[in-house]
Amino acid sequence: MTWKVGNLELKTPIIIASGTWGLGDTLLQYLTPQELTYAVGALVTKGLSLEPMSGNPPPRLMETPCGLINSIGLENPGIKTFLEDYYPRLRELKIPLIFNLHGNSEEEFIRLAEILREVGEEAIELNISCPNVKKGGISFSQSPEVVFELIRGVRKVFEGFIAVKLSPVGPVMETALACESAGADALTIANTYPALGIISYEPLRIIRGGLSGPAIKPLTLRLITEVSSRIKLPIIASGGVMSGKDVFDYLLMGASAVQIGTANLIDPWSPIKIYEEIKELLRSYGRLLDKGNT
Amino acid sequence: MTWKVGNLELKTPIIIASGTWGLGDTLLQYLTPQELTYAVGALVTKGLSLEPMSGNPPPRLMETPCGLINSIGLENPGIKTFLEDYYPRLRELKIPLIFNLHGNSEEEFIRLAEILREVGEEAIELNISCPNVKKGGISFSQSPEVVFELIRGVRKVFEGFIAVKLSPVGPVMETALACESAGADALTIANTYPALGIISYEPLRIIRGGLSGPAIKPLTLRLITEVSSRIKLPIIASGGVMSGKDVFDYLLMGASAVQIGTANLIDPWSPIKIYEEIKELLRSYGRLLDKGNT
Amino acid sequence: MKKALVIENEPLTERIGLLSLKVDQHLCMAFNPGQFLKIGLSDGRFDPLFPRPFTVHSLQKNTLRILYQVVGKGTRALRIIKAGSYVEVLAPLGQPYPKDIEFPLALVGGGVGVAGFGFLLERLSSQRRKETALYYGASKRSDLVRLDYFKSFEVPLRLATEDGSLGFKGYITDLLEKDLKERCFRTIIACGPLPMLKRLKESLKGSGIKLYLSLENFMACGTGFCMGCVLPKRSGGYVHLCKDGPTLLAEEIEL
Amino acid sequence: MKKALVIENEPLTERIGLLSLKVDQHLCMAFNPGQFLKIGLSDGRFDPLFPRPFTVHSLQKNTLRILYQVVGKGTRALRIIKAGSYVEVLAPLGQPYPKDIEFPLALVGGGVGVAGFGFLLERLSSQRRKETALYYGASKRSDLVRLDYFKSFEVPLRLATEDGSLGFKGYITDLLEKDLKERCFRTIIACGPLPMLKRLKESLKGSGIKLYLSLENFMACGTGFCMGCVLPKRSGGYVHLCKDGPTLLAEEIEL
Ligand SMILES: Cc1cc2nc3c(=O)[nH]c(=O)nc-3n(C[C@H](O)[C@H](O)[C@H](O)COP(=O)(O)OP(=O)(O)OC[C@H]3O[C@@H](n4cnc5c(N)ncnc54)[C@H](O)[C@@H]3O)c2cc1C
Ligand SMILES: Cc1cc2nc3c(=O)[nH]c(=O)nc-3n(C[C@H](O)[C@H](O)[C@H](O)COP(=O)(O)OP(=O)(O)OC[C@H]3O[C@@H](n4cnc5c(N)ncnc54)[C@H](O)[C@@H]3O)c2cc1C
Ligand SMILES: Cc1cc2nc3c(=O)[nH]c(=O)nc-3n(C[C@H](O)[C@H](O)[C@H](O)COP(=O)(O)O)c2cc1C
Ligand SMILES: Cc1cc2nc3c(=O)[nH]c(=O)nc-3n(C[C@H](O)[C@H](O)[C@H](O)COP(=O)(O)O)c2cc1C
Ligand code: FES
Ligand code: FES
Repeated sequence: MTWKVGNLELKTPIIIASGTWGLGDTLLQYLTPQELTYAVGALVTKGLSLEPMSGNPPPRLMETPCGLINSIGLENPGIKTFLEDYYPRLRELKIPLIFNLHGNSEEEFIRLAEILREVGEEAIELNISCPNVKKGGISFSQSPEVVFELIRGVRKVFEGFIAVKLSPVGPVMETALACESAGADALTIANTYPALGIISYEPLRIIRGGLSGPAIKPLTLRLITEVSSRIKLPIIASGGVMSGKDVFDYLLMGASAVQIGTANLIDPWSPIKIYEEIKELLRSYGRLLDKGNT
Repeated sequence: MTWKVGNLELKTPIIIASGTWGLGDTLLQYLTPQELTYAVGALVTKGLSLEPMSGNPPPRLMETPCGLINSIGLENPGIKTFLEDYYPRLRELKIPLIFNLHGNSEEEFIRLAEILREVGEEAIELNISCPNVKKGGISFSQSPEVVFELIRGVRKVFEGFIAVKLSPVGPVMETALACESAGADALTIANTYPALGIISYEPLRIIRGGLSGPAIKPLTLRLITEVSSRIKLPIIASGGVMSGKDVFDYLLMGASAVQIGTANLIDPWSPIKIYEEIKELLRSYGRLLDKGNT
Repeated sequence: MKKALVIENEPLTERIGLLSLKVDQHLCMAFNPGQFLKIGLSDGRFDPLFPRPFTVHSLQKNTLRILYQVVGKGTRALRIIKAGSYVEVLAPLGQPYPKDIEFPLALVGGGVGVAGFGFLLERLSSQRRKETALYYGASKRSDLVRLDYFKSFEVPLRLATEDGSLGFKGYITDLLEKDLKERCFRTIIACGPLPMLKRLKESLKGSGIKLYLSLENFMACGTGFCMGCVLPKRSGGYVHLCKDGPTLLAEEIEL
Repeated sequence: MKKALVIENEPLTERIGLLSLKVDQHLCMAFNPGQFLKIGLSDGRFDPLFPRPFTVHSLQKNTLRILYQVVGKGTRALRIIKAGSYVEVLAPLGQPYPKDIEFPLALVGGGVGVAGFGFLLERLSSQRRKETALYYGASKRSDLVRLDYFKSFEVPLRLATEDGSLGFKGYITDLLEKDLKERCFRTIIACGPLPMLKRLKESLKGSGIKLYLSLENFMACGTGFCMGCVLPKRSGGYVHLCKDGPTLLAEEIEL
């Protein structure tokens, strides 16, 4: 069986989400290449920028009821160092890589896409929805027109698979429509939800960041139900997947594949466990998927 | 100490939220009038409409990780029956009552406000954000202009305290600004988050409703931080309050009072317990509140 | 919710347990058979978020017992609670079994649905017990629990197992239907899986026997606060299971 | 995560417990003193969401022990786990204590911060132990736990309590500073509350003694995946405590 997300073909519907497996260097300490290729359809890299970014000062994390607020601030070594130091080992896995890209401007996104085209990579995910950076990130998601132009611009230099990762807040439907008409190949719905937590009063430690984890799944499931009922672009679901049931719920409501984020942080084996569970559910209820959504 | 929400004076910052204590008839089975007057600053009635509403068919509830999806659909006996059968006992408690109102149109909201003016009641909360009804409800919240007109209209017939209960999704900031310029007295932020859950596959049972409970608190805390930094209207916080710390977090980020919803469903004594906790926190950290937000 | 001491938590089968709580005199007086309570774990963890509802299985000398079956995370957590620790309870909730029971009475329990009949039998006069029969079915012999306890009431105990390992082979409803050819009941109260209740309602239609069903539903509050636990009424509108139920006249509701 | 059998869960004080897990030979070989593991509750409940990190306190004959203090809901849940049940573990995590320790060595533990030094002492040769001293402080006598175990290594055991109920009266850092006037250490490894570590860093500045600190932070993954557990480096940028730590050279980080 293969899973299609537009023109991208995956061996399983399980994708490991951006930012939840580091830069890839420690992944193989916990999973064997065999386990990975068995269960994982694609890997989305950490958000990569043109220049290295050192990320936000602490606190970067706070646990909330059934959720996690993170404010990493896109710490990454920059695309060039990533391609030199991390990419070669990842490529050997022969699992499709999707490059999650962060630009401060349309020009930066275009330059990033060009660099990937040059190394022969064929799939990118435009991160226009990170709530934890001052420039770029979520601010894009608030303006469908800007997103339209951005995708047009990137499309000119990049023929491969372009997914756009939307923010769950703001004009989601309008932005999704803009992606569709600008020629994106898929939508990733969604990034984290803007959130705030107070860690302590004395000293006063506050974290502004994005909420992920099982707490948000009912919200993203609703969002995907609504977007998939109005928009034809394939949807990659991302939000609170902890079990095979979560994957199946998303597939049932119109997603073509599903990303696993916070669950990797809890247990690096989550993708394998979840893949086993979804296989079982597909055996029992797979026929519900043919009928399409309800 | 008294707590001011605009011109409304409360003995404590704890308000019991709409729809989470029924119509009031069973409340006194679990709490004594003494307990209530000791801990509770105000009671917000179940959403009341002109005509009786029988509510949505089951399933109306689903538990999610640290949250609850409800799709009650504003079941209520209509304002007249409420005033006849339930109101007299509630009035005897001598705790300020805030009438949560649901209209399908501006005219209905105005008529409801007139009825309350006639019985001499002085505080209402306009529910323009219920995600569980086809007409009225959340659709109002999506259009700041409509909200502006609505409040203007109600203000003409109702001189008392008008709070507007916003949806956490859609153009929140614009709607808040519209409430401010239309002359509302306070904002209640926020109603439940549109959500979807799949209870079972065979038979396929799906619930579309609103998410409440501790899962959403980090989101509503962020929302209130942002709105309070831009808008002067007093804010009543509502979302996931389970403890005194949650109340204090909201007060610290700019709320003037705090509603307790889902926690009442878990335990009718929650308001008392939470009040004890917030008193303690105010003793230890109360001075942080004078400094205003950070 | 109030704290209640766990006196004992006895595993009866792999999935069924008997939890004994110490309750105060006041609560003992307030409870009537058919009512339920909700039990919270009192460990400060918000998952599961809501206390779970359980029927009172037995209430004697300040000891309240529930018979519970492990189905999800709430009951799984209940299973590992040790004697000596505390849970939180809110009680009594819901309506007692109807006051206007006409005898002879048959009590029909499927699986742990039998729980509430213990408390009812405890409170029935010995005179009334003579006019009462208990039907109790499960899938296999080992799932028929608390038999000694139920036998102590000296009511006819009619057992059925799906695999025939004890009593009648088949569903408990089959056994009842068979018996009804020879025996007469004026009231039946049944509690168990939905298919069993549907079957009973169907087969007793027009029999003139008053059929009450003890029903389940996911409950958030159990107190009538949320209006979430509804079932459609035959006459239109809804009943609120936690306030109006859990035991309702079969003909008044849509299953 | 892998399942691990709980062999024993012994309460030592009201807030401190000693948890013994059975681990396989493979894991025993892989662990080095200073490393940690994360422990999940394996009960399918998502609150708390993340497994919690704990230092290995002892690792002998397939038995791994942690010394834990109850502070919040995760450790509260750990406290009630019974022998015979299972938890989930991911291990080994983090870097071992530095390889380049120069002796004489002082180990300074505040409260359960002392935990990791047990495993270190177990692995030190008897020769090295002779050049090692253990400083261990707590607020009161009863909070100084595992003393017999620590005594078994026959290293000088320097104790302090804030209330003077056992050993030196005052902070453990006071005792160390006093001793330093007469004794010489070339390396110090310290673990305990942040104020204690700050104080040590401050007071050892310019002393020429190499100071290592074992630090804590909220961790989501413990594996380097999330990049969340950062501390600012003196030279700019950040260290990732779970990958680069938890034991770091004091002078390289901003506390
Ligand atoms: C009045 C009353 C009395 C009861 N008495 C007893 C008793 O005496 N003994 C006993 O063992 N049980 C009794 N129950 C049932 C018991 O409350 C449940 O089994 C328990 O709540 C399950 O909790 P859990 O966390 O273990 O399982 P959960 O994780 O909550 O799952 C339990 C089951 O409910 C289903 N479910 C989840 N959400 C919904 C929803 N919204 N609507 C419908 N189904 C849903 C799940 O699919 C699953 O199969 C009673 C229920 C009621 C309402
Ligand atoms: C590498 C390492 C090794 C450790 N070894 C041990 C050990 O051997 N023994 C031991 O007892 N403990 C050890 N700890 C500490 C232990 O992990 C914590 O005490 C535990 O995680 C607390 O979990 P909890 O759920 O009980 O408490 P929580 O409910 O998580 O609360 C614990 C405390 O952390 C605070 N807190 C919450 N969020 C944050 C945040 N984002 N940033 C900072 N503080 C926050 C809370 O205010 C609270 O005071 C170690 C920690 C690390 C990182
Ligand atoms: C620690 C952390 C770091 C993340 N970094 C990125 C990132 O670099 N780029 C991105 O597009 N999304 C990032 N995300 C978002 C996740 O990829 C995912 O979309 C989100 O967490 C929701 O899914 P989940 O609930 O399964 O975690 C990050 C999330 C977390 C928790
Ligand atoms: C069962 C239920 C019924 C509710 N009914 C109403 C209502 O009638 N009117 C209204 O404005 N809000 C209603 N709400 C929203 C609550 O008043 C509250 O704003 C929301 O649940 C968030 O707060 P919480 O997380 O503390 O529950 C309802 C919520 C629940 C859970
Ligand atoms: S469960 Fe809330 S009204 Fe019945
Ligand atoms: S805790 Fe995730 S990188 Fe350290």
